[in-house]
Amino acid sequence: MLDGLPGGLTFTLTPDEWRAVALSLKVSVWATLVSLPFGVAVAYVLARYEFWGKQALNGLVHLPLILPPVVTGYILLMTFGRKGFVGGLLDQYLGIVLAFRWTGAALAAAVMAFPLMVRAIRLAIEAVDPKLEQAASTLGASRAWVFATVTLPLILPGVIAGAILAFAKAMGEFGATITFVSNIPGQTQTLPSAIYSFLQVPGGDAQAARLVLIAVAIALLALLLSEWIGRAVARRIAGS
Amino acid sequence: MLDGLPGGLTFTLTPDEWRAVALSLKVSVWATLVSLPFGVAVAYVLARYEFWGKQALNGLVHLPLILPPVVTGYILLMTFGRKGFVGGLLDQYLGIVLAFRWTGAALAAAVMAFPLMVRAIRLAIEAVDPKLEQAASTLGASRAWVFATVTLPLILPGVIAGAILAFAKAMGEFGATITFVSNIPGQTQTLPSAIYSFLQVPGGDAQAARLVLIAVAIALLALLLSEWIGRAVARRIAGS
Amino acid sequence: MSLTVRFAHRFGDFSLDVAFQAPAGVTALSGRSGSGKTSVINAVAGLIRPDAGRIQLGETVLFDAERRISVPVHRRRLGYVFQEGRLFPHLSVRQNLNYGRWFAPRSPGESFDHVVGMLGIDGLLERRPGGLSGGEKQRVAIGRALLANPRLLLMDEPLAALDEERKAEILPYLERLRGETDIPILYVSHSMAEVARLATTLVLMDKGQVIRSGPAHEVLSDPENVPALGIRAAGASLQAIVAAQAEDGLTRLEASAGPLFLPHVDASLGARLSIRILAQDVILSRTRPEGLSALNILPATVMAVRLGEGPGAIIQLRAGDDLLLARITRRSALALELAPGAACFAVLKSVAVAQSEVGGAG
Amino acid sequence: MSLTVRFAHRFGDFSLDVAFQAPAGVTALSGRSGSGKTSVINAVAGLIRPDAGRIQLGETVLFDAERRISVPVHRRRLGYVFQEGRLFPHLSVRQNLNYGRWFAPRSPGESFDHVVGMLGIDGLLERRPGGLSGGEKQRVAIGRALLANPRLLLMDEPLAALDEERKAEILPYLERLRGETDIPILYVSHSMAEVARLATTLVLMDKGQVIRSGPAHEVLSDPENVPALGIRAAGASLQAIVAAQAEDGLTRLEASAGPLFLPHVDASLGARLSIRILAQDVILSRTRPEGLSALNILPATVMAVRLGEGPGAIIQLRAGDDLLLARITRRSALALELAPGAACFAVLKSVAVAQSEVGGAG
Amino acid sequence: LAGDITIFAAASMKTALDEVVTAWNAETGNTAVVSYAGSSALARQIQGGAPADLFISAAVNWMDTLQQDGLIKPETRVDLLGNSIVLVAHGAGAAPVQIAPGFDLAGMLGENRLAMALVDSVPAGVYGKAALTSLGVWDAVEPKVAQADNVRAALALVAAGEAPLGIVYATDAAAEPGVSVVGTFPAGSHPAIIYPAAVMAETGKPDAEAFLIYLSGAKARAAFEGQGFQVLKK
Ligand SMILES: Nc1ncnc2c1ncn2[C@@H]1O[C@H](COP(=O)(O)OP(=O)(O)OP(=O)(O)O)[C@@H](O)[C@H]1O
Ligand SMILES: Nc1ncnc2c1ncn2[C@@H]1O[C@H](COP(=O)(O)OP(=O)(O)OP(=O)(O)O)[C@@H](O)[C@H]1O
Ligand SMILES: [Mg+2]
Ligand SMILES: [Mg+2]
Repeated sequence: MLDGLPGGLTFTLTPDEWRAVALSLKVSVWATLVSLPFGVAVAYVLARYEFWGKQALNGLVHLPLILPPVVTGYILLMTFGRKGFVGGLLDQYLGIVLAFRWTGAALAAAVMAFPLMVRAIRLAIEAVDPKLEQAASTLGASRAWVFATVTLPLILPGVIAGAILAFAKAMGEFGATITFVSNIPGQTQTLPSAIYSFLQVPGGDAQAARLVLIAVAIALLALLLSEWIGRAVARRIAGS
Repeated sequence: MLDGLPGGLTFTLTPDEWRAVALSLKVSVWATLVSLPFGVAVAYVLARYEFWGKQALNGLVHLPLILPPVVTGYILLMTFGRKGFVGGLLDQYLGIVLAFRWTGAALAAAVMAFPLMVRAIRLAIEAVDPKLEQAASTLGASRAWVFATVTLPLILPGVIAGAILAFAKAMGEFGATITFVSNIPGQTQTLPSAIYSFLQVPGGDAQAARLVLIAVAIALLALLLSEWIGRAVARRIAGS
Repeated sequence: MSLTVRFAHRFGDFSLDVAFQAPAGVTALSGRSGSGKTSVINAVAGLIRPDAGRIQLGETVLFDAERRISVPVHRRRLGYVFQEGRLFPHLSVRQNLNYGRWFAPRSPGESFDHVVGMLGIDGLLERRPGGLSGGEKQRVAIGRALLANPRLLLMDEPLAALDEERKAEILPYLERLRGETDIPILYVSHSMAEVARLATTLVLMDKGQVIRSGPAHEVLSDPENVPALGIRAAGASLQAIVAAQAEDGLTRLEASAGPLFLPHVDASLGARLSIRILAQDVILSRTRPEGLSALNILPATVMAVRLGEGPGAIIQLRAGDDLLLARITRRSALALELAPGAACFAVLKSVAVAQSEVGGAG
Repeated sequence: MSLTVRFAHRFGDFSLDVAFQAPAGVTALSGRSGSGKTSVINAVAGLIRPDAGRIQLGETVLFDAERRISVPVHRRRLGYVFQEGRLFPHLSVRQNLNYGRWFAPRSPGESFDHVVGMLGIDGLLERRPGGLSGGEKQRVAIGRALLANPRLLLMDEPLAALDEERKAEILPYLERLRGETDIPILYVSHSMAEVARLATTLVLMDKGQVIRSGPAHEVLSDPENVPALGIRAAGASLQAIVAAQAEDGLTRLEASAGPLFLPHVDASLGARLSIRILAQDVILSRTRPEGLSALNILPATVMAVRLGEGPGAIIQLRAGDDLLLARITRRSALALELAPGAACFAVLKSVAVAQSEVGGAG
Repeated sequence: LAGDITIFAAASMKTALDEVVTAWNAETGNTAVVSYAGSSALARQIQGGAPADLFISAAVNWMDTLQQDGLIKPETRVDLLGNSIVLVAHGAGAAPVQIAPGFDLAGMLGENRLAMALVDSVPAGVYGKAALTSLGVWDAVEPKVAQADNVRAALALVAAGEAPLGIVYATDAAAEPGVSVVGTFPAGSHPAIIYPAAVMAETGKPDAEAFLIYLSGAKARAAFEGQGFQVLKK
């Protein structure tokens, strides 16, 4: 916490703001980590298989990118809300409630970030030489093992890139989140919601700017980390 | 135009809506095409060079992803608006006005889509075997020629993926656009802004849904096209 | 175990139509560049699915187009040394070598240390393939295939990138493998020296077809095949038994036609060896020559004389129970009046029979 | 034009420290796998920037660590045949072949059709490299380098993946290139037959060092180098003049020690040739042998006897003005009482001197 | 064209204002176009030099800000419309609720949420919070409030049944079949809900003022009242 910067900006956060920062981190990390396996799976299927309905799946994955976030938010609300079809089932059989919970915010962030993640990973998979995978299978590795021991390690830089894109997107996600899970301080109020709030009133700019800086700092840190990991992985592969 | 669908939905668009569709297309196509060379250049620099300030550039590129779109919109407004620093210069010396013009909408869309484009292209560049580039240089190709004759053709699938991501994002971009260039029908009202307008009033949902379908159809068409081109390019590279 | 291959396949303009039998031991595939050798191996490995035909290993049908059987690649238990290495770039050399072992049934198999030592890659184990030299990569690829404990070994020009010394270290290992196991080895090579030394069976390919196939010593010693094999590769094999190891480093063997002295052969007394004698290393004389540095002089009878198009001639001889080939000039053939039935002496230098052409009786 | 190479460089554990001179003609780099041959070529190409040293082609300094000069790779005007092909996957074979021409100054250079025909890749021109066989790729890579109209040709095991017949087609082309142009050719090869045939200069490497270098015929005929070259590669060169082309396909040459009969040599009468005779192809006799199929019997004098560790011995002979090497068993050396000064006869088969070892006098 | 004017208007006015604009265009042959967005965004754009001729805000504070900045012609500023906030419940035909000081809103919610617009920044939310505070129930309700980024989103939460109750503008509630109005907040419980309008200082369009006058005319009044707005007398 940096108090009293020259410009009169103060970095002392209110408890609500702290909660928003913590929540945004939690939501983004979970959104990224939980969607990662699905992202890898979908990217793999899109990169390596031809099947009926492939383009439909591809379109579906990209939908959140194309739709205005509010619309995505509404669709999530209609589907995963407690009265929604899937949401109802989840609630009834698994006791999982997403609406108005941070879990719902994570879902919204994950859905919005999914196309970015899938694209990055898919590109990485398409760049893997199938000849290496063939070599692994001649050595006895089944398809799953080939994936785990050859494909996955080779696409790691792409997976990291995808994850970091998703994380950044999740940190910035606002429209779908607030539409789906609303803005409940401490529960679903993420940084972007807080920033949006400040921007709605005259004179809130300075406070908004403060939160923006925090968001940017977090995301840049993550970005740096990912660059660093990516470089280390690439160096390992290139062979000292 | 499909009139009178069963659900009572009608696909006859009002002139304003037509204009929104046309404008969205124009904005997205321009945003994609004009930013593409920059995207390729930035991706190349990030993928292949180490320099002081590289991580700053990387962060800057990702910023629009991290920030709530509204914030990006305000930053654009303050920078490229007629009263903004860059906007003022552009107006004064080049006679280019971006604020509240479709060109501004294109700028906003391009800025928002830029991180996606750069990531995709960068991943593709990182997957190119530098040994092939070396081989080209031993044959007399300067760095620029190596890029044009070896690197670029090899990353084409990635460039296409990046462009299509950017186009889809541009088609769906809303927050930054409406904030930067407002929502003036026929001038800056894109499809997502029109959808937003309908969603803000009682009973506008059906009309909004109609526009959403149009937006989705356009973006999916572009997506299909890109898949198809990407496949053709990949097949050419694989050899007969 | 024996491998039966019969299939047809097309890519683009190229059509492949082959049938051959590869018994236990080394089956060499040879033929010009582009003749389809790699494609045959790929079909056996399951990396190409032929349009028609059947591939069977022992009792196991690996592929049958009619019955729509195709055993997945990873269940075929292969050791495949690819023409282009294909090492895993993200794994260390050690991990590359061990890769196949993760999946192979635990069984004695080859000893890691032994294979690594033989290939001279001890110093590279912790490196990644990226920085290895061409030959180092190739050696790691060989090791990886050998260590996978395979039921079928596919080797596509495994020694092409290696220096003679290294080859001389690896070849005896492959011979031992051939002798000790019953796994069929498909071995692509352009080097007739390698082929002659290793191959039990030889399959000659051209333009996607098998043009000759059969036991290596028959194919190699048939004067009719000289054009297909290339004149420098023609030769025949003598069967001989190790009789004594002399103090001066020579080994005396007994062939049916008489004694042979060779540079030290690492085999126990009484061992039966097959010794390949290249046609161009044989000098003929109608009388027993005296005072030559060549130690081996075998009485022989001319069986056939085949005059080539050039200045050379191939003479097939019988020496004891064995057949020999000699390549001499047509002028000498005429001067010495070599005709079927003529008695003569075959002179061979001890040192011309290099280590690489003495093999256990295949 | 001459290439001067002197530099030191380290990667990881491996350190390279070489100095040699490559005059116009072919400079063969030979040595065990991992000895640093590719690294040397890469440094000359500019793909590795050595830690120290200087590389100069004719008057042009390509690299000078002290003066901080390093000509960019693309200005070095190279034709580099990489050990691993490196064809451009997105371009057709024709486009690959023409790639270097886009950048080379317009000059007569090599004819496209001629190179393509010699390499036998006419049928592949519209294909993409993806589907080519190993040898086909290698041939396209050779063509691409030759057609770039280079001032310096770097060839890293260019023929390793090719069959003997194909090699026999490409080698004369390289010989012609060596004869007709003054561009230095750095040629990595494990095949002593290739080296002996092509090399004007020979550089032997081991563990990153140059262990021998000099004119090829000197290095090859020095008995001291036999261990380094490998016993099967040792040999020496005779200088001879084409004297007659006989009707039976033999060519008569006159060496200083007497006439030599070889299978048809494609050279005009009076041409001066260098003929490489492998040590293991020479048989010695104290008396002139009669009635042998071997046509070439040269009187010679023993200059030196070098007993190896094994059962062999290397005898250096003077035959006329030329030096010869013979590799025989130690037992024969003792039996024939070969000692310096002893007179003897060297017997060589005409056919043992294969086409590939007759070259224009380098 | 001199007759073409650009109106920046709060998004919630779209239905009614579109009607008025259509009528105006037909009557005058001029073209008026409306850019709808949130009041804050529009105000900031005007600060950034937007080519607006007329601004109709849903919040008084933003108009005040513009006035301080000298961006509007103060003499043209009018309080154009009024609105009220209501309590809505999910589904049609819900039982009315007596909204009075201390009414048991928290009890009615139980474990569920009360949907509102952002209570500190979006006007409808600010008014709602003020009303609940003056009625003395805010402290009990506050932990149960789900704040949406605008009234429409809050309404959607109630319509979808995700929140049983919500506080929205009367104008929005009237047109949504998925909810029923169960009570109206007394006008005194919150600051007056006013939509101020003004002509921009920098406009060169006389038609802007004409249009502003037209907005108070009979046709406009009918359109606004049709949507449930109160048209305020000058
Ligand atoms: N980046 C590197 N890091 C560590 N060692 C390296 C690196 N590059 C090359 N080496 C080592 O340098 C040595 C020489 O390699 P080089 O490729 O020059 O050998 P070479 O003589 O061409 O061998 P080959 O005949 O097998 O191709 C090898 O042992 C190799 O492992
Ligand atoms: N996908 C393909 N499309 C068209 N032709 C192909 C394809 N794959 C292989 N071929 C052709 O089939 C022929 C046989 O190829 P293969 O790799 O089996 O040859 P090879 O005998 O192994 O040659 P080399 O000794 O050069 O490695 C070649 O002419 C090659 O060009
Ligand atoms: Mg092959
Ligand atoms: Mg090498």
